[in-house]
Amino acid sequence: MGAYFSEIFRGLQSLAIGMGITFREFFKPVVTVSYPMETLKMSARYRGHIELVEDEKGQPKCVACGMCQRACPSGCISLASESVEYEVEEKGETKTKKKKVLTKYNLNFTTCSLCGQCVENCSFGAIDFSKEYNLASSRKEDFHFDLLQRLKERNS
Amino acid sequence: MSLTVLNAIIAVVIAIGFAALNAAYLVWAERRGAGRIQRRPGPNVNGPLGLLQPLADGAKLMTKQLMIPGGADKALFMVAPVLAMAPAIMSFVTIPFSDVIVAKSMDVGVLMIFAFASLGSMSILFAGWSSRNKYGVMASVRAVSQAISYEVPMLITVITIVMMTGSMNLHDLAVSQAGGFWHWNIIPSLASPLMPVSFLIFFICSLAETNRAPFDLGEAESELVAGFHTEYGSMGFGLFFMGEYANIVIGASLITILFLGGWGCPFGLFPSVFWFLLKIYLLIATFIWIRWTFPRTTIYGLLNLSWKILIPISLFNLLLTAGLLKVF
Amino acid sequence: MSAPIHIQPGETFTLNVGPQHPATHGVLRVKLEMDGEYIVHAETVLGYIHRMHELMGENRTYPQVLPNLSRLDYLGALGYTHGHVLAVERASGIEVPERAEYIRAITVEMNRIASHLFWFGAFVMDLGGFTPLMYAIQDREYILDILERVTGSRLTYCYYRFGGLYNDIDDEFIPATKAFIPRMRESLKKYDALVTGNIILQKRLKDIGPLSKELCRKYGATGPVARGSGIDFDVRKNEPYSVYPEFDFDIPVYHECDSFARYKVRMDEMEQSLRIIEQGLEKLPDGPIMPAKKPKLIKPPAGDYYQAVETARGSFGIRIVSDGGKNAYRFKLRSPTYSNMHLFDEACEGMLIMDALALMGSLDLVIPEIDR
Amino acid sequence: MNPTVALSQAPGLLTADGLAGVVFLIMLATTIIGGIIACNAERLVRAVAGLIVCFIGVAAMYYYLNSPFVAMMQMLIYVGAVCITIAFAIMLASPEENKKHGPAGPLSGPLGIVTAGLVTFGMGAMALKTDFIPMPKINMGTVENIGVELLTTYSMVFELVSIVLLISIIGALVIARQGRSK
Repeated sequence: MGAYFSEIFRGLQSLAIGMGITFREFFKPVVTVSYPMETLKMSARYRGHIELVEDEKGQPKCVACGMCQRACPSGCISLASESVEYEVEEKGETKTKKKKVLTKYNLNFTTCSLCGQCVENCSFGAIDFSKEYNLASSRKEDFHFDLLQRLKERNS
Repeated sequence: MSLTVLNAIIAVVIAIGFAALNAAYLVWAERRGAGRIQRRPGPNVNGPLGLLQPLADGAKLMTKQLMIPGGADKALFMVAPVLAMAPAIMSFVTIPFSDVIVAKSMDVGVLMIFAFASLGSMSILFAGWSSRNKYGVMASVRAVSQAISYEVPMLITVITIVMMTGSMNLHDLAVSQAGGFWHWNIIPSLASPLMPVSFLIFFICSLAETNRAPFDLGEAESELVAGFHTEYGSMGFGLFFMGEYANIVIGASLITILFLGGWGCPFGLFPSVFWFLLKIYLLIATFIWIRWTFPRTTIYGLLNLSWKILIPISLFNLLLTAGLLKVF
Repeated sequence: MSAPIHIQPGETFTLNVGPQHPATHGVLRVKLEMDGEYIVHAETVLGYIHRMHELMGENRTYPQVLPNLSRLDYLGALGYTHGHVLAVERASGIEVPERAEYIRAITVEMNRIASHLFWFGAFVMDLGGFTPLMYAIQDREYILDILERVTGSRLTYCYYRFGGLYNDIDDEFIPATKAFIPRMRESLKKYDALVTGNIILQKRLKDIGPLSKELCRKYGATGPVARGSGIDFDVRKNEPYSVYPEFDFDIPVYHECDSFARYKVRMDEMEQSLRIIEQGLEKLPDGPIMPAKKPKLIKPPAGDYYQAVETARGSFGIRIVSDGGKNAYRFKLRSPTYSNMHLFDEACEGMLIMDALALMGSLDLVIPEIDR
Repeated sequence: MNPTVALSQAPGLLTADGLAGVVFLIMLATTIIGGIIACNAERLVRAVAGLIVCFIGVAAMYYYLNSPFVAMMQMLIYVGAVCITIAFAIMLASPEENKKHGPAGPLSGPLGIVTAGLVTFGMGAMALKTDFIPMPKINMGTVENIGVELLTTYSMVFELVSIVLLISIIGALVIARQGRSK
């Protein structure tokens, strides 16, 4: 009989303690961020999708070596380049040299797993993570990024 | 048309309006309250403080298509939500909000509320059974066995109070406690030393009768998806929802009248309808607070609580009060 | 509670729980044969999100598999990537700088707390209490913020590299973690008062869902599930790896075998993880995070390698059979939840459905990790 | 009793008495429709629903006859207790819902119609022959009056009510056990 009542009493006590905790929480400030109205700043190392990095002249640093393409586990990077002949003056004479110039750099973001191996494997620091996270669309094509185009848009 | 008929119609319309308004805004209050307890804002986009949210919800529910699952018992499927809402509105008719504000003062007011509450459990049974969903059937059986077992201690507690007051009229019950909180039934007196316990039992029972957490076994979403209203959408679901909140208001009103002195002021001054509303909304806030604090009980834990704890104690209280009333 | 009545054939019905059901937390499907509310027979159906991670491990180079491992268990991802890098390092004999190992241990333990916190919330939500989930998520956000600043992502980390780390911790990591530890201890006290002490929760968990020691052994259960049944097994102690021998911590073991024991094991583990993090921050040495000499191309010599780690859910084993090439010849993952879940079929027979789902919650299932 | 005379003396539809008559007819219709549903429903749960409708009609009539206490008790006991017990019994009983096609009982077919006709005729004749006198109101049908009457004059009836409940509970148990041991 004693156990019967003591259990009831302890039960009620535990319920009262629980209610006390939620009562205190009720008066504490709200911790959530009302997302579309206010946003948080992404941390410095936040890994969004990749972007091409430009040099001082506004041209992509990329030399189209293709390391990123080979390192990518998902095969979501595709790039193309063409050889361009250009002239330099070396020791007083004009020489014609060949250089690879990036013509296409596409990222298929639908299969990207944001592992960062492309950035890690780039010896030229030509790609970097963007801080963009507001990516939403109902169309698949919206996630096929033409990074060269995006670079041009950023510069203009 | 005679005046009495007109009066009755006006009373019923006001009752429906009060029930619907309460149902809509209690949903808002519940969501805001839950939000505050969980340290998030809750609905705050539609209108100031999210006050237009119930309208948006209502518009959404009304414009949705009413789906009836294949193989369901159509007639009962349609009747069940109405049966959930109608008794709740009927019960409003006899609740006195103040000395003068009452649609129809009945000598058997307490009985009437319980009589119509029993219809509510039938609606759950029909809803679960007719939607031809295994979750629904299991939930409805649970909800009904719960309703039956909690009606017993609830009625025993009411009998204790009726015995002390000598009336089943809700108006008389409230008037007998007039004049300050020391006259209220919740305060133990010589004839009824266990009244706070009775209050607690009645409070727990009204939580269980209205299918509120921690006794919401009929709609235990982690086990039975949505329980008896799994298959209901649009206004069918809306009526169940409104019925639930209307029942909560009735439960709170009943507690207020039986234990907390109805529309009487705690200090015996200016009895008015505002005191009544204040008391019932405080009680409803407690309901909401409880819901967002505790996990759900099990079905056998629930039945054990009723048959092994609440019923013996309330019976003991009944006998004790009866004996002491004879003595004093 | 177990079924008191002998069940007659032909009196049962089949209840299909899942693949979309609030209690299964993912796309697990359980076919239950029910007699009223009692379960007569249960059959778990897997494969709704099978993604062939093992095959992917066989036709990709070792570094390319790195992101896959964190997709196994999205709640405690670092533990799984830890296992992978340790296995490949063991296979190819790469030395890891001490600093990197310490940072790995600290971040893994933080991830373990995050995982347990989410389990705690989801479990109490299974039992019908919604508010603790919100508090748990709130605490978990602090961990995710700290980890995001270091690793760059919040959930599916790809932070460890063969030989070390992707990048070193930043300046804010140590103060933020030091501030987090007392706050977390405060929260654990709050959970104790709000949830653990609650009579309703105790009634729902104590003596419910017993898993005997034999049953755990039979199905190869590990982690908190086994430790709740009195099996004192933790890979961090029994087969020490990384820098775990340097830390002083206890393995909580409970002998009650019920759902409450499993609950208590995880709650105690959070405290132990906090202790490990505290010691790790104290002992954290300076130095590089990547070895000076690291092979350009990872090509483990031919052989059979196995590495087990203790993740939030139990012992995660990774077996690599190498033929000396760039890809693994065989890439086998032993995921703890897979074994833990198969207890359920046998354990839940004769239980009420709500107790069985409480038992399922106490197993801490993460479905992508079962299906792989 | 000439029905045409009664009709000509009937009150107008929009007077209080007329409306009360309409309400009375609605109650009557509710009771009869409920009874028909209860008897003819193919599904047992629908039969219970019909029974509830019937009981509500009867309760309304009690209320109409100035006896709110009995009306509420009718609701509380018959709808709240008996019907739910019946519904429980149905849920525990064997799950077949097919119509029985076995040999019909002795009171089906032409014999049944004759019996029904005789009963209806007998009741109707009795009702028409009786000279209904409006009785003076004995009391208000309040709780107090009924309580005193129940425990003095009608204590036997009161006990019989509890037997009704007992029978419904035992019936539920019997059906439940049969369903189990099959």
